[in-house]
Amino acid sequence: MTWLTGILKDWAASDFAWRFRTSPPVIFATVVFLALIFCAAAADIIAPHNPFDPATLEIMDSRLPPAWLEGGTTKYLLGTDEQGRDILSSIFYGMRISLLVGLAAVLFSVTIGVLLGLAAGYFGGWVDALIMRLGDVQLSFPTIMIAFFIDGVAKIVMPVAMREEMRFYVVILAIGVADWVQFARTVRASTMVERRKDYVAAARISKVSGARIVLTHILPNTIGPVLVLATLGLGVAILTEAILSFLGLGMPPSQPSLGTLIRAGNDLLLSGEWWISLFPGAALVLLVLSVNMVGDWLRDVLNPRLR
Amino acid sequence: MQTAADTALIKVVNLGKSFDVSEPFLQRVVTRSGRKIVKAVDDVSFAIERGTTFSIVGESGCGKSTITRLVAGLDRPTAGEIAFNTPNAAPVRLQMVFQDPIGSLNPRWRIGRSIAEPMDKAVSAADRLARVGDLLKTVGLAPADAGKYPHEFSGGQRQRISIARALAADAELLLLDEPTSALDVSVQSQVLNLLKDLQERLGLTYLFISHNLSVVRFLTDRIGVMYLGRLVEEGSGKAVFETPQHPYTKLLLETIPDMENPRRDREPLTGDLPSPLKPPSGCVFHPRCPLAMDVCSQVRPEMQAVANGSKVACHAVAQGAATT
Amino acid sequence: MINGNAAAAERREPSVPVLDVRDLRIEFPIREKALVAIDGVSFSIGHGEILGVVGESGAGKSLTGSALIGLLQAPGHIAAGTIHLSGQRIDNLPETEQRRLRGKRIGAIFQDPLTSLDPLFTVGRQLTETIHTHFPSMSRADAKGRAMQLLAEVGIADPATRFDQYPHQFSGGMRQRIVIALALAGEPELIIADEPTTALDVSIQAQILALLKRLARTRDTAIMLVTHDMGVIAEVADRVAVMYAGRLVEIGPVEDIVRRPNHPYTVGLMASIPPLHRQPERLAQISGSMPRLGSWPTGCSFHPRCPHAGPRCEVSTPLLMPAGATAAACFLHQGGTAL
Amino acid sequence: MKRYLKVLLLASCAALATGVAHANTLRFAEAQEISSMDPHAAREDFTLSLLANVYEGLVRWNADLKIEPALAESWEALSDTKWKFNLRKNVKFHNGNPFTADDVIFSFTRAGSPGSPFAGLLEPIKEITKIDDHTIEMTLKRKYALLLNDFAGWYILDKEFQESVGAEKPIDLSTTTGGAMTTQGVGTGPFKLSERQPDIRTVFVKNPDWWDKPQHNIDEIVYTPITNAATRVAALLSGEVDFIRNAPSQDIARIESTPGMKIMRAPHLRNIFFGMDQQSAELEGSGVKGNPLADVRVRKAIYQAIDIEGIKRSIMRDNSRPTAVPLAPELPFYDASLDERFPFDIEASKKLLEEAGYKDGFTLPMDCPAGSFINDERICQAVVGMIAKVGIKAQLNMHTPVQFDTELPAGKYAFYMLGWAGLPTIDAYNIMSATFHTPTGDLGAWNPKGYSNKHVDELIEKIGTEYEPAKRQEMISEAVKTHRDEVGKIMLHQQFLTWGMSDKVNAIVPADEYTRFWYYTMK
Amino acid sequence: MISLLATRLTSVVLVMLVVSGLSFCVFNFLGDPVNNILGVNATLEQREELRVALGLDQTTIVQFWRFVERAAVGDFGVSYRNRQPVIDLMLVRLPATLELVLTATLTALLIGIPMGIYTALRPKGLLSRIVQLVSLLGISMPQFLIGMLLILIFSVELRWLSAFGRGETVRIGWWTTGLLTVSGLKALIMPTITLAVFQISMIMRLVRGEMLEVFRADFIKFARARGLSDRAVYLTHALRNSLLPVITVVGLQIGSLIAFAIVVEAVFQWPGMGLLILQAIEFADFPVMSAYLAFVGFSFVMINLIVDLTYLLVDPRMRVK
Repeated sequence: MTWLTGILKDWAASDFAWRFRTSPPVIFATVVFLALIFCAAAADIIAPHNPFDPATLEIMDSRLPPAWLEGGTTKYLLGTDEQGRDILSSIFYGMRISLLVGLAAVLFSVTIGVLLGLAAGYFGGWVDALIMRLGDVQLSFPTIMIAFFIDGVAKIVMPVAMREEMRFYVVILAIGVADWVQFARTVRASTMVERRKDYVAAARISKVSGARIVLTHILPNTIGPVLVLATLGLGVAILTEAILSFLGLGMPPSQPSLGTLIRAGNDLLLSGEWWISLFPGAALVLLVLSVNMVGDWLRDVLNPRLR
Repeated sequence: MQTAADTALIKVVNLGKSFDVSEPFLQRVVTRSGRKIVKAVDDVSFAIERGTTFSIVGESGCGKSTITRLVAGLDRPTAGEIAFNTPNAAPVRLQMVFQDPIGSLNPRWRIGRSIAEPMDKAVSAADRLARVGDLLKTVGLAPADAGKYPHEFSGGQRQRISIARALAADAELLLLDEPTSALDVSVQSQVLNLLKDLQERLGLTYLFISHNLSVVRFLTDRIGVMYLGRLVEEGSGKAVFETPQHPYTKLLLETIPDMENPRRDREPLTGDLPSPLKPPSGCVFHPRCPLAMDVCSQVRPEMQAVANGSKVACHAVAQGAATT
Repeated sequence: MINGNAAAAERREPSVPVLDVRDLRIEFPIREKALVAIDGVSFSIGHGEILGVVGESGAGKSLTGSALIGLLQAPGHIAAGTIHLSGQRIDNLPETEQRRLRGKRIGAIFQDPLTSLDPLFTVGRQLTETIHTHFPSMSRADAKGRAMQLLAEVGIADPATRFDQYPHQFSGGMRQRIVIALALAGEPELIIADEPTTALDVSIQAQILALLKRLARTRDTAIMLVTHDMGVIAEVADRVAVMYAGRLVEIGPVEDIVRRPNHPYTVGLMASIPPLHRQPERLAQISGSMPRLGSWPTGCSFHPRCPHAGPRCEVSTPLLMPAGATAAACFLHQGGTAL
Repeated sequence: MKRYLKVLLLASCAALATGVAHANTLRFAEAQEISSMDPHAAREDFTLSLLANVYEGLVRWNADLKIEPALAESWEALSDTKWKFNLRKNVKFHNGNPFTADDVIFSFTRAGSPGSPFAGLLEPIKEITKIDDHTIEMTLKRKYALLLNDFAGWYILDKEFQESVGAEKPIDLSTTTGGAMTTQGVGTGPFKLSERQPDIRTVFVKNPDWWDKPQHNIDEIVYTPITNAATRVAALLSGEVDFIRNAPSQDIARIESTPGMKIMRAPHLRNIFFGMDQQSAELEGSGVKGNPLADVRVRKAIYQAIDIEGIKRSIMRDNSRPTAVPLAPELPFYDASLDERFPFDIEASKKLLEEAGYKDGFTLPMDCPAGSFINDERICQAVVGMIAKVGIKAQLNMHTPVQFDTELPAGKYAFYMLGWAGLPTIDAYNIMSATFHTPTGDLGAWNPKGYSNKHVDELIEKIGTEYEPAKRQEMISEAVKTHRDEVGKIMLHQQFLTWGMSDKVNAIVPADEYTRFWYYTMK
Repeated sequence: MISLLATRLTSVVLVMLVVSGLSFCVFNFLGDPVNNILGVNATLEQREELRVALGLDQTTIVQFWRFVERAAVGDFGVSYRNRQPVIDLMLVRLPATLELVLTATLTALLIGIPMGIYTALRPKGLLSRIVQLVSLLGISMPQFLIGMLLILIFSVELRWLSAFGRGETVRIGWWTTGLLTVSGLKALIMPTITLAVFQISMIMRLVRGEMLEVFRADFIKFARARGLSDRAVYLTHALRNSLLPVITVVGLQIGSLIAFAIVVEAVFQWPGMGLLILQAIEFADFPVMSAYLAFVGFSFVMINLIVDLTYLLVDPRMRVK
């Protein structure tokens, strides 16, 4: 265990940790973000109900207001929706879907982007030209538009039985595909910088293979900015998913994300049953806000250009 | 009698390297411009004796770094050849030490790993560790330093680590690309002394690149002076420094601040370096040359041996030699 | 029409140096503590004099220059000491007053001519803008004439054409000339040149140094030349100040510093420069390297590397004391011993 | 304030010009868009309900849903298969053309042409011959009981106009000219089209030359489609529109409690039910062998697992009436004695499943439209939860109405929600022939792979040809009872119409959901 | 400059090729015009006849060429849903979306840039911190949520602003504008705010970031050393240099505004192209989808071209070869 305490001590003494300790908003955002992740990940355990096990739903418990309002019950802290689903539990589960979709989409675009960026940056020449022109074309369509099209078209052309099941993957694909360019560009830029660095030349002189150089030397040195971008990208991906779901193109009601919950509750906005859409809405904003705050801070701290 | 070139470890003959810096195809069509070729290295020949130091000096853009990259095999020459004189024509074991002490080590690798990188893959992990320790001691660092990261070292120490890495593969030829120009003077002398010691102890051969003439003077056996991709003078260190022949060499030596003679007033070399894209015709130095004659702008001078044993590419020197 | 030399001459009072720095101390509050980056630095520069400030990177020489023009990067600040410009105290002036000094009475030249000029404006525009700032009453035509004159003075051929060109259309050496012209626009008494030739090729470097030397002589301007290159110092400086770890360790006329250095650091520094006309077997060397800011040793910061260091050096800091024509901060020269 | 001023100003101007007050503009919003001004292009209830104000048929439904003469003044049956119609004289189309027998024959050819959605409706007619300009004779292929009912939904167009814009056929997508009817149309009705920007704004103005005596006082109707329910309600609440059809159930209370707003209610002809694939040998994706839905016990088990009162209370907010039969009480031949549901009984349901051999349940692919019926999505979700309690795992797929309406008849769904009102015929025959009958030819189009009973099929065909009401009643009751007892559909409820409007509007709310503006008045 | 235009031209050609390829695929393969025209019940012969009539019996290359030929003159066929030429539908919707997008862009620039400058100049000020926090919220809130809240407050509770539509419009040629009537301008307020909030935050953060970076540039330090006033240093030199990258991003943002307009149009029932495409997706109206794709691609290419030309104006380094 001594090595662990050693690492922790090193970390605690580092500039990074110091800057973290001295920014209360970031600490707060990190705590909120971790708490939300925990709620989402442990939804099965900590959610008071499982709103997506249809067998447990009581339609007679529908549309109950939050516990502190008249008619509310502590059984459902944030109230219930029209199906009698506990809003609090719905938020936990919905956040899980939102986070999963966001993370998977970002992972997808990071993977594609990093691979293409490494290839473009290291090999240069026509490989580079091809990939970058492809990126230009891709950038000619706003992210949300690409997601929109992939999603909309998939909804139309997929066989009936597969539609709902494949939604999750289609949404991930739709959001992920659109976003690879920024990662590819970043990785390409830093690859081109790293490629010209002397340690790469030293490795080449020592007859280290190209693939090995890319993977062991260049990749680790390009991943920093990618991580920052990915953090900020996570916020965008979650938002994009919410927008798609709100327009009815994202996650279906059977696997509702926060966006789907808001969409369902949107119709009830005027009826006085505001908690059905506003609580998931607040959860969404809180989630994205905390992600963005942490990402922002990471960028400020890790971006050597801004130091 | 054996000539120098026969025993030389490395022989560079008529070496040339051109870069295509043309605009994209479409643009060339639109502007009706042709391809643009930069001759970074143009018809350069020299040889390095085993166990000696050959230096190339010149200002930025003269092509000296390109030569090291060509010798190192990082780039392919577009003309001429580089021949190594090794037993059984085995590939020469060469390594390189770079100018920038920050960029020459992977910042995310412990230095032990960087030093071990050039080692034979067959060597066992334990042996590698031991060898890394030895190398660190050789360059004046502690074996325990192997576990540290580059940012924990000063610039001078990092250059020592680079040297240790270069030695790790039992290199016989070291390419030294301005290894001390980023260092402070007090540290520079440490590294220079180390390089000299190592050469004596291990019989290393150095190809040394620098713009700093006094550093070159300390380390070198022979010197080549380059200007705009061409070698203009080549000779022993003593000959070049004490009896420079080419007007460029003379002026270059003239511009160097002289520590032993402070506060002197001198007439600096006028004009800017010409663009390598449009090198002057004939002798590339003629627009700035105080001795320029008509022939200089038309005929390219060839390297010719002169009295002090150097070779010089200059019409004026050749004529002077002929008339005297 | 303003005659720069005449204006400078009017301000001139022979007994008062152009720049007088006393016990300058610069601190950087970082995290919980304040790092002392410069401590106890005192020197002065007279009219037409070039003071070379030399030292390894991190010794604090550029920081001193920044402090003089009032452009210390926050959170750095002058914590103690005084700066007098031609007898007027300037370190405690409010920011607006300081700004009036900058460019007008103290010019500055920075290391990299490629990045010192705003790429989006013509050279002429940047020149006239500076001239107008310092001489608000000057007419446009006069300002343009003045700008042309400055360009010609720093050796730019064909100023009329060059006036309307952008920085990227100039070579590195030419840009540094323009930077110098900009520094001269306000007719300053003092120019702070921070590594003005480091980014240039040797042949161009010599041209710029010659230009600076000429300006000091013809305009009677005081120049503080900050550099790490002893060669540059030897070439142009009248006097030399050697800095090590935030302190001035030795100051004196260039011949003395180069030929007869007193402080062990200066001695080592001079000896470690490879000579041009000989090929010695070995170079003298100072072991170790300069400590980083924040981990400076107690006492004389040079003591860990000093061949003459004694116990006293570890605890107390030597002050700058005259030693012949120069002054050195070393116990060896304060009539005592290192012990 | 400003608005009133403007209205006042407009009114006074108009009064000066014509001497008649032109002041009443009815601003109307609904989720859907009028799909086309061509009344023969789509058999889609919403479009037809609006076009009823522009076009007229030979007969029409009055405010009480009784047939009354419209473009035909009178008619008589010459035989079982031959009818004579006397057409109304002095009727003018909106473009001034007189209405004649040629227009009727043209409209018959047009709407009855192959590919037209109305071809099925007019299928019983063999030919129409012109006797004179205002008399026609109609020959039927066979005895057919619902001719007049069907005619109420078949609108007459001006031959000359249609030919002049090149719209002789209902739909022709291969040429751009087919779009002529998207933005224009000429009928004989009480209102005429004055402006049309698809998806943005459609304006109808009063037809001053209408043959009938107007009971309305509306001068202009501005229709705006607003898809988003909340936005639509917000528009009503903020006074930007005067009238929305189908106020969402959740917003009814709010509208009613808003001063100056009201809700007008009426039962709807539409009954909602689940249709089932009872023909396939295997139920794909069910995880069990065979087709559980083919077993009447399973269908009844699902039926009894549904807490219909819970749906009524929680989702419909009491704006529904649970039903046992697909016929609404407002339809002729409704038999109240049959309208008795199997009770909601989880235990009985479980027992039935056990008997059928599905003790451990199975997976049920479930397909629902999102936006076709009131609260369709929510009801389906609730049902998923309810049948989960007896062990049936439903896999819910939601579809856009368009997708749903093409995929359902194609037999792509196994268990689906559907609602049927029997429009435009307004008769049990329409419901039964479309959703009870074994799919054959034009019949049973909305019952793919569904309920099939030879005897019921025969009954339905007879109902179509029987003129005698008592006999029809008997056959209808028998068919409905058989269908109910065999759980041909899992019936849910009859939905209620809840129209939200400003107090200024006095509307009628007919059970067929048609907006018959010629009965509306405004204060 | 020529080099820039040449690469841009290559890019334009490439983008338009890919775009037309995509929209051709949507039109031809997803759309299956035959099925959509004749419906599922048509006979084989009818289908074959129509295939020939539509040229679907030709090779894909020929079909693609014809598609491009027709697309070039704006002929994207007839909407399945509205039975009108797609181009007419698009032209009717175009003004609404463009007016919305342009007012949102202007709003974003007019608010975002000054806020960015302010927060860069006073990074530690209280107001700066508040603005930054709010801007973080601005990029963390989905538009539909903002729109919903605005409607709830300003339409339903306060009854100040219209919850839907463009208000009264004035027709100038084929262009209908809402900018000339009071109700049209009022109707613009909420959609514009909804659409602009994200962009304001983006631009503010961008300007701030770029300015802080430019502040570190040597030429700023040198400008201060020359004695220039803060005004000249910050608002002439720093700002102009910071705005270069902002131009690029604003160009990209206008493009994504067209996309985000879909959301806003859905919430406010704004009769623009976004609503059209939403309905097209719902109704599987492939000709409209294909035309919309082409439109967005084309707009982006044009915006990029304008951005490049702006660069030529602003950055002298681009002008001289």
